[in-house]
Amino acid sequence: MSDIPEEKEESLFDAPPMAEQERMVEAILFATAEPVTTAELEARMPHGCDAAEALVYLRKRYEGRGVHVVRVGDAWAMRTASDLGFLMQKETVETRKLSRAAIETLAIIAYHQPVTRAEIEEIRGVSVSRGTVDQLLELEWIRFGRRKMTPGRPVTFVVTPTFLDHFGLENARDLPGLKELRSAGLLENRPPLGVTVSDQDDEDDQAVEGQSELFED
Amino acid sequence: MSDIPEEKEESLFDAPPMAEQERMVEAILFATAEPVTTAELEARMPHGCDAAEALVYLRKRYEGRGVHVVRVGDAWAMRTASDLGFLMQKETVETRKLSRAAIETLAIIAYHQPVTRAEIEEIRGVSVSRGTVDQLLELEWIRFGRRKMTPGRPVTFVVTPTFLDHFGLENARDLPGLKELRSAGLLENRPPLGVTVSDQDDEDDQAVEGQSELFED
Amino acid sequence: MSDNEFQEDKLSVNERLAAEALIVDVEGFEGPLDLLLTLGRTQKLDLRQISILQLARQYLVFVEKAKQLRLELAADYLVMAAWLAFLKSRLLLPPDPKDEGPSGEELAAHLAFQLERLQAMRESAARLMARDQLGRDFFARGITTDVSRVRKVTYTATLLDLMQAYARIRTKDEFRPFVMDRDRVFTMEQALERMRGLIGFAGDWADIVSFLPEGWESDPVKRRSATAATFAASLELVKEGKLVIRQSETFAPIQIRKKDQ
Repeated sequence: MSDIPEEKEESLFDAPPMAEQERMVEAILFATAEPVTTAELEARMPHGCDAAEALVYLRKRYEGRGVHVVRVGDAWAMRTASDLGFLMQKETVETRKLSRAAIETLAIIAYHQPVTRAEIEEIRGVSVSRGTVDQLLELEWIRFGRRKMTPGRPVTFVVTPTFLDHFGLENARDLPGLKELRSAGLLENRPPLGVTVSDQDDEDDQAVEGQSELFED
Repeated sequence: MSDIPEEKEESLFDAPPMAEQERMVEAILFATAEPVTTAELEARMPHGCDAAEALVYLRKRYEGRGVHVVRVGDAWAMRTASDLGFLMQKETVETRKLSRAAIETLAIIAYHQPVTRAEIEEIRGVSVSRGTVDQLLELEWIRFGRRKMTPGRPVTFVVTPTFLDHFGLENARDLPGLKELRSAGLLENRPPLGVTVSDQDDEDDQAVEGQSELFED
Repeated sequence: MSDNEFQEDKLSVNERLAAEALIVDVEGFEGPLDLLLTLGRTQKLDLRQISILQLARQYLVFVEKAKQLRLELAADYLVMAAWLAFLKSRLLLPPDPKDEGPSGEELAAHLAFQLERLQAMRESAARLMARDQLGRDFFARGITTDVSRVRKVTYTATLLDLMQAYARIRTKDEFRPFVMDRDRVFTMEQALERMRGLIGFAGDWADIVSFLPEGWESDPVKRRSATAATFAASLELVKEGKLVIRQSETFAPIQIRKKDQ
């Protein structure tokens, strides 16, 4: 491109006022993951902007604030003030996905509570490791419920308000049943040959029954 | 823990001055992409801080800037001013285009929540495909709400804070045109005609207006 | 629908063109209400003042035309057509004092309400999508790793994970993609072997059902499997030139006979 049309453009469209340029630099630095050079800033801003000058004003504006405009090499970035680092400790909490064993155990407790360890094992078809239960207890997503009035009086597990809070539920009864999961597309597999529709309904009823015990009181 | 040591602590270490609290809120909100509730803010700040008050000052400070302090449900976040979106082409994430059915279903859930699948189908006049609900659940724009106290106790759908955040809404009451729709009676759940009288009575109880829960206060 | 032709004649050229355009687009409609709404718009009226009677006529004309053009209309459309025909008769005939159901006017008012509500939701959806959106018009912080000091591991899961896990457990018995229930499946190979032994006796036309293996006739699941396998095996034998197969009409018994050599 030759210089002539650009000059013409410059005279036609003046660069935005400096206050506006400052806002632009502020928004770009905020939203961009990497530090940004003044050249990159100007490439993204309207023609005729002076990013370096805008940066001077912006830096001044953030002086003494909780957030600073800092220079990183020949680029610029926004960072939290270093004296407030102690507030960021929670930010570095590393969240990991629950293991499949743990999420399945949790799901069974949520849908069938109050439920004993033996019952969980029967539903999952495998034994439940101590670590899995301990992890769920530690997360405060499950707690011990009342003992079952069956031989051995085994302890039961129930879900906690922390659990409801984490999963955005008002109560465990709001969990959708199998039929609803299926109609929401969360259950892709279809019943195979030999499973009649009435079998299916039985299963749904069971899930609801497990819950009703708990909530009747 | 008894109350006494806490009181002692409070008298020994006064809460930081409000200007300092404002810096702290600024740093935390700045460093966190997700909205943060005032409760979470205060849990991270020194004892005795008033995050709500600090937020009032902070919001004012960012008025008209390139970055704003916005409310999302009962949480707060920093977001770039939307008039500067044109600067951000580089940051824009290509989102999967929603189908017309998905967009309409989303709008119906937002305006009529809590709403059952049958009610959505009644409004649209066609059945809701599993893929549509699945997609909205995956985007975390909708979630299961509490069950309706009607025969069959169907699950309901409601919109999430992620939905509010995405569309820049403080809460579901700010949906565009909500008041007009309500006063025009278009959020009413009128039962279809031709049902028997006893059914009608049952359904009248259910004919609460959409969004009623939100307006209880 | 005796007044259809009369109705068609009354349509102006523009209306007729619009109706034809609609028919071409029939698959673009999301159900009968959507179609009614589009037809209603051609009345160029406020939805509150729409003539339901006229709308019902337009709809019925539309469905009739679609039938003439042999377009496949989903059952929903035909159900709505039947309902609108009923509504039309209610609106045109004097009310029967013995009839307790809702009056034609009430039914029409409800339909008008449904249309207005759908229209309102459409507009709301459009307004919602026109709003500034996160990640398109306004943006969250680009990085959130300013500080990294204390590392604490916590575990998380979403409601979706939870529900999917439960669904997985409760359906694990049904979800066995590679394990077929062999004892209830009659394979084509088995059927073919059986048929090869039997076709020598099939000199005359015989119902394919009579070739089902013993003990597979009563249980519906087993019968389905055996029938499918026997049919497939028959086709295979026809291909090999050993059998002739025939069926007089749809759903009539399928008959086979040994091919004359």
